[in-house]
Amino acid sequence: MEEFFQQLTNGLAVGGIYALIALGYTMVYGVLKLINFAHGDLFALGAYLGLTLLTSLGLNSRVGPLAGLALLVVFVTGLVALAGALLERAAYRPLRQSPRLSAVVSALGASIFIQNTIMLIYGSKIHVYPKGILPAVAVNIFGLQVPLVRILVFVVSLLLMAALFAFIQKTRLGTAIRAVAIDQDAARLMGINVDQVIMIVFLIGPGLGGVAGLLVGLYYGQVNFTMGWIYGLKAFTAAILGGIGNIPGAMLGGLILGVIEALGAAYVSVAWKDAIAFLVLIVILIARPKGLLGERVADKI
Amino acid sequence: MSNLLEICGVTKVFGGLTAVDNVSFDVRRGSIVGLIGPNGAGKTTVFNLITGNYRCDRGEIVFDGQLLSRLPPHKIVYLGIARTFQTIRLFQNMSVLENVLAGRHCRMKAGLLASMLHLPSERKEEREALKFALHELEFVGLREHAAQRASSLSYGNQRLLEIARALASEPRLLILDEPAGGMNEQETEELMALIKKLQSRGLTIILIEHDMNLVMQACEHLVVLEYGRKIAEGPPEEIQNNPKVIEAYLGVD
Amino acid sequence: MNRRMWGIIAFVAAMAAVPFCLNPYQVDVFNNIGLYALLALSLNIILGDAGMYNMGHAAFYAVGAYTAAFLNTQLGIGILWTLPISGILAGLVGLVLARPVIHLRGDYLLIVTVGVGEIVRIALINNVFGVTGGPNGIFGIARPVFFGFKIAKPHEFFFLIWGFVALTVLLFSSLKNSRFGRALDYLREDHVAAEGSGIDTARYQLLAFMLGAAWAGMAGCLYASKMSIISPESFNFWESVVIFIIVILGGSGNIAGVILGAFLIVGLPELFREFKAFSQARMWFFGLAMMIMMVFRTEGILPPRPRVFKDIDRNVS
Amino acid sequence: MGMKRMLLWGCALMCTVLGMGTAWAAEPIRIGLMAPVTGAWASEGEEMRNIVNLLAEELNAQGGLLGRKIEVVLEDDGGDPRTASLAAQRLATQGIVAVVGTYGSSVTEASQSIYDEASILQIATGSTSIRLSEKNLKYFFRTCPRDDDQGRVAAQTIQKMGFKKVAILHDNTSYAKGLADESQALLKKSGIKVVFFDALTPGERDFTAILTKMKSADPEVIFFTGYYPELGLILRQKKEINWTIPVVGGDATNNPDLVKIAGKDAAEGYYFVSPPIPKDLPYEKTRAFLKNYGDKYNGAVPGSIWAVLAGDAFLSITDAIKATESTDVNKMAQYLHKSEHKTSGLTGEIGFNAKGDRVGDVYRVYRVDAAGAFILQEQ
Repeated sequence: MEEFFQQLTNGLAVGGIYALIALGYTMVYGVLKLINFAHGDLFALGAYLGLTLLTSLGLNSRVGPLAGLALLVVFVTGLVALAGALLERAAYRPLRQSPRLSAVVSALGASIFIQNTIMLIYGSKIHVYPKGILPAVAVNIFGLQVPLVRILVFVVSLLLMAALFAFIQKTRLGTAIRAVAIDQDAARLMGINVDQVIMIVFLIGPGLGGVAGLLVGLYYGQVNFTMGWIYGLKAFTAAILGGIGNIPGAMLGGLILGVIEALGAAYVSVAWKDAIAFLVLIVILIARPKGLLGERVADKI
Repeated sequence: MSNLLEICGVTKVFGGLTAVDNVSFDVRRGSIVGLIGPNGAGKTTVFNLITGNYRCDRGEIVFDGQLLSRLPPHKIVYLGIARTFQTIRLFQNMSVLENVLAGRHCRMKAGLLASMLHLPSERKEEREALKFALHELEFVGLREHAAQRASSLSYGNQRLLEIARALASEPRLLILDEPAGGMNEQETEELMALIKKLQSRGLTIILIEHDMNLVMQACEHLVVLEYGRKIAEGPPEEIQNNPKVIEAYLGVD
Repeated sequence: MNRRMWGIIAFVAAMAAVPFCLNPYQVDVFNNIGLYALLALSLNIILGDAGMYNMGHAAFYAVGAYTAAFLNTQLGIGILWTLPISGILAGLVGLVLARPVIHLRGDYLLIVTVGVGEIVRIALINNVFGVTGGPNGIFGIARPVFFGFKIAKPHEFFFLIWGFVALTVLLFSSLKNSRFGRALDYLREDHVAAEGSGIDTARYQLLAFMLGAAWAGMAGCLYASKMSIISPESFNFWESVVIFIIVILGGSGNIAGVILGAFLIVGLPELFREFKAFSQARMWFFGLAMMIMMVFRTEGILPPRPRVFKDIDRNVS
Repeated sequence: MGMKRMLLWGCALMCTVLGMGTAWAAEPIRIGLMAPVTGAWASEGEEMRNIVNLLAEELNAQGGLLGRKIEVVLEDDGGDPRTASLAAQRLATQGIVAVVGTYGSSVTEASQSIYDEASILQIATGSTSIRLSEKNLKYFFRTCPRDDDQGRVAAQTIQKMGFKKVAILHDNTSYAKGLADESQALLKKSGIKVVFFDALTPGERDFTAILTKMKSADPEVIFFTGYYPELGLILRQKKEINWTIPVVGGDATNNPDLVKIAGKDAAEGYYFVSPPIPKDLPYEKTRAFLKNYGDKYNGAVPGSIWAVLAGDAFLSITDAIKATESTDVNKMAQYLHKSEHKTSGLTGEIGFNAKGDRVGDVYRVYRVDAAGAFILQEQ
């Protein structure tokens, strides 16, 4: 039983990271109906930018650990958000009126481009984050040893999800985003600046991805230029599982995916865990074709 | 059997809303029946139940002695019921002729292998389908537009094209959902003539229409719906004077 | 004879000259292009014609390749004889896998196919049923023998592969102009209207999926015979993505476009080999080029052209 | 532009550019080098290239071979089988007499039959998979040991340490799975229980689920046969949950970056089996070469033993050319197959058996100390 709960916490911790990346994924999708395959690579970009700020620029040693961490988060979020907005302007906006899959291929091109930009700048070797920025202590929860950082990652994901949800549901800008998500033309007629709203979404989504990259870098301590691809695919899976376009769905999907992987590894086979995760996804989609929290709409005829 | 279609106690619920509530009516062979009622009365839903796009929650629909209830739409077309759509649903990026060929599809046989190899039987069938499709285009008056893209047609002609597509499947029952929607007066006149011509070809027709002039002149039998319920049924002149119908229409308009 | 016909003749003539003018390496590049063209043509049936998002096509490619390899190495069946069996088995696998998920729309189908691709790959790595050889794969696949003529060298494979491409183009283009091809067009354009016009959309989706999977399986058989060793890493997610890109970038739904896409996506990176200074940045340029091409040719480089019915009257009489 | 014309145009362009590769004069003796210069193993490939180029330079400075210069022709195999088969086709058209390479077993395998059919002598450098030399290929050799050698040494090491229950973790790559299978069989034979045998997914970051599962199987030692990036994370995450079990690994973890990823405290006490790392090679000749290497490449030291083995492959080829005074592939192969022949290489004396495998014991045991250095253990 203890092993079960240990695996559950393992799964939730991994799932928290998937969820964090999935939030940005689902947000962009919700508004543009675009699978942004470059999202994972923006996430990797965040991890690398954090590395540069920490090592080459020595951000941490200059302003002290806590302020350093805060600045780090701000800088990384800002820079990746900027990269996201640039990407939207250059590679996605010209394709907004064209067949949907054209934008997907453009996104795949962007993914390769960003990944190789990172490789050309930083090289293909694995890079290592400096140690000791996050405290390496474990806390005892009901008899389980859980590293504090895992709890931190989990809480950060939860808080960001809640903040994002509140932002979308409660603010004026959030309402505009929802309006654009439902019908761009109608939103335009209502006086909403659609381009601007999409730009904002492309600041928030990749920005969140950047934070996730930073967290992964800080926590696991190791980055390489292909890391975005694996995490991106997991996040996309999580977003679909929860019902793509749905913010609490992305969170739920991420956590469930993490838990399925951990339990699959524990009770079936580690080597088969990804296959098990996909199998569960397929079964869920057969039962609920729009994901767990996706709304069911009857075809209008 | 003089009835081609029998609708018995059909009910359809969406979420909590009962869109069609225990509706029954019969359609006589060779007749033109009008389904009327204010917006949101459930007329199109009844059509979608007949054509198999929706499934009845209760009740049944019998076409020429065969129960339609759980059949998918394409099977129902195959049995001899063809439809047009309220919001025009043509294959906009394809030619007018190809649109009509879509209706011809279910009367053709060529399978995957025959199609790949262009077997002689397939070529013959294609030629005949083409001939048939052109004939139907001629019939609705779109013959000279055959090679154009469907999206380039005028609104009224798009409605006619939908009818031609439906006719290509050689239906016995034709279901027209607001065929005069978006047509000008002259076009509506021509449509009326076309509908009469269809009847003389032996087709049975059900139509939804808001143009009361057309309804009263074309239909010999009317069914009136309001809030999903049938409130009246009978020949046009009788319906015209039915107090419940008058109230329903005045209450909305 | 119109320009289109002249173009096709010129292309075929140029291709026929390839094995006689180029060295084995260059011919092998063309062989790779041919294999990808086959894969992309098969995916085009599913993605371009029927409009079903499939990003797990490598799964069927793998099923075909492993079927051929297994039958050849274990039962000693000549590799070319396994071609139809590979196709049939891959088609059946496609049918069985697609059956429960075919009703999913757009991106949901996309992730499911990604999942199917990954499940197949993981099963191969884990030596499922003890027949796939695990991460090592299957090796020692015999060279194909064609009417007593052993095919081993690149220029010999060239005729086998491109011959099969030519056959595929002939079959698929006549399929396009038939009842079957039109049915796929209808259901891609408007699912509801197609069903309402009397087309069994679910059946055609399944048939298209099966046909595409079967053809990918046959491409897998050719791949196995060419490489003489196959392993799971050759059928990973990236492989599916590349095939997907070829179809969309070349011109989804257009046979010539898809073949052009294979030339660009498989051939261009090889050209970069010549410029050793750039070898590190090869993929960087590739990604950039993909974005630029999509932005400037939003419907692919050669989008499909509408069918022409110019001589309607002649056809009828 | 009509679409067919565009197709044609692209085709013509491709033919022209591809054709440029063939216009060469055939004056010097050309030796091919197939290495992963791009892709996941790019750092291996770069060191292979540097070492082979330097050796060729040194040889040419002494006047070359048979009065001719040596020219190294590099092709990138990208660390992937399909690219490798193209690279091999390409090398085969460039008039090479022999080829050095390459690193990964499946990559080498994709090229084997191409070289064999083209009658080109191939000496692989990092491809340890057993079956490569079990195909009776006349012209195939390798300077690296085989997985069964490594499995034997690893099993012996675990046995000597006195452990009775082992958890084996691999990563489902051809190499790691082979080593894991090999060791498992040997360990079982010597009465040691294998209580856990499974594979992680390369490229992932979180291995806590695996560690938790492994822990509940209660092993006394973990034997990991995969690569260093994953092992670094495993060591680190193992420390985080305060699990102090010893870990033994295979030669793919032999990389200085391992300590950087794991952290010195987590890496301390880790054992691995590997051919000696370059700096521990006890030969005068090797020290001199490593000094020249440092002089030429800004003070760098080759970190990978596999790259040094590429140097040995080159030396074996040039030795065969010198001894047989010809570039005839059959003569060269015959010479290398002879058991009394010994080439003096960077990793000691190099000889091959009838299968083309290197003879002699190569594997050593290393331990990571508190400072993160790899310390050669006494045998």
